[in-house]
Amino acid sequence: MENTHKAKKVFVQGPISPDFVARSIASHQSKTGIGAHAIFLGQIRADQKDGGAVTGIEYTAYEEMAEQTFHEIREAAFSKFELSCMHIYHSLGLVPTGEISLFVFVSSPHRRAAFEALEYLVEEIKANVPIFGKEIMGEGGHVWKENS
Amino acid sequence: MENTHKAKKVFVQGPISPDFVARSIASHQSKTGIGAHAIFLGQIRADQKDGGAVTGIEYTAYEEMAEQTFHEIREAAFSKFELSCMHIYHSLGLVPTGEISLFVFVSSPHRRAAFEALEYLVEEIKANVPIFGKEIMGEGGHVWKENS
Amino acid sequence: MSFHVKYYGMLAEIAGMSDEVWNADASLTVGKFRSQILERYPAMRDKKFKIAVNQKIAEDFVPIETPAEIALLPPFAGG
Amino acid sequence: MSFHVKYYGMLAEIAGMSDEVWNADASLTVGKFRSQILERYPAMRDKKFKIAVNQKIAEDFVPIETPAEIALLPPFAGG
Repeated sequence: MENTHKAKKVFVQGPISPDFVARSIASHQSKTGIGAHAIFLGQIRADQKDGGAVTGIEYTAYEEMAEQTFHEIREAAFSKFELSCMHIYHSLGLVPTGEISLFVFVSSPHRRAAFEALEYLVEEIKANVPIFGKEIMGEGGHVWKENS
Repeated sequence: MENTHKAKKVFVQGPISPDFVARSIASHQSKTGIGAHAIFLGQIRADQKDGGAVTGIEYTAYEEMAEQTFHEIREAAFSKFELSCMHIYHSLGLVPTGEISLFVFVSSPHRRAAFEALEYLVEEIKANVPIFGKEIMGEGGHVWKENS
Repeated sequence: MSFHVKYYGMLAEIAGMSDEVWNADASLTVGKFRSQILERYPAMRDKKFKIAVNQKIAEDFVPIETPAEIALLPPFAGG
Repeated sequence: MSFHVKYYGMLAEIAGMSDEVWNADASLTVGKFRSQILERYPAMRDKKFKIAVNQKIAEDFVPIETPAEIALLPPFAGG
């Protein structure tokens, strides 16, 4: 378990690539106390709206408050679950349909903690981090996304 | 949602690489009904045993029965959860410490189905698929692994 | 007194700007500030939003004391 | 009658082989077969294992009818 949890940079510009996910996984292979990784990836759907199919989401955030909230969520997860590692990345700017905007990655000696932490983190992020999403339609319109 | 679920090859020789995981993710970016991917990776721990630290696990399986059991587990998951895609890969042969032996990958329009299916699949695989693991110690000894 | 107000998402669209300086009487609460906002931007009346004071979501009874950074936050959409 | 028996994991170590042909009287059940196995390989007595008949885990009352593929399965370790 990490003893100090540095405030890490969460936001990245544009989509999160599968290669970035692969490099994150590979960087944990030297941590031989880890037995289970659990990963969540949020991908942009081509939902049908009044203005046509969604072609992407433009993300903005109240960045200072969001980074602070991410930090608090991380600290809470480290205290609730037996975790070896935890990484969260979220896109800002335009993420086209089919691409990834959220990458949550937890590692633990055992699977149960990894499952529970993954769900906890995703739910907390969706409910409490001030991130805003403008769903762009092909015809030029947009609607503001709202998490349920 | 897939209508026919082909019996897919689950077993791979040796460790599952992070690049393989990345290619699997990338191949889903054209499926624009997907909103959530959930991934589980089992990684080999360097547990301390009487004979020293584990340096790897040698996997064998009753392959015909295992493939059939994987197929039944997949079908059950497709009927229980609203899934767009599901992939399971498991290693045979030697997987060194720090490397990945199990890769479970589910995709859904919405996160809840992805979380639930991921846990379901991992628990079913660990409990019901006839796979055997010989934990190899540095000094040359071994112990047989048993899932809890 | 005066303080800084930030608008996000659809609220920035309605305000037509992403931030401005707000001038008000002393002894303002979050609730009173909300009323002033809705008066200046009537189109915000049918929008859900939370108000953060110095990066913390604040209930209506919370007093606003300068210096303060106030943010109007529409529904969250992370993920 | 005779049928094929497969050993896996630690049971293959104890048997010293991964499979063999088993000769038995007719009207054998899984439970009777288990007794025969433990008689031939006493070191298996303190091992947990399940018996699969034609790739299905079978309870002791299940009859074995040829042709049959019998497998001795030690605790599972996938993952």
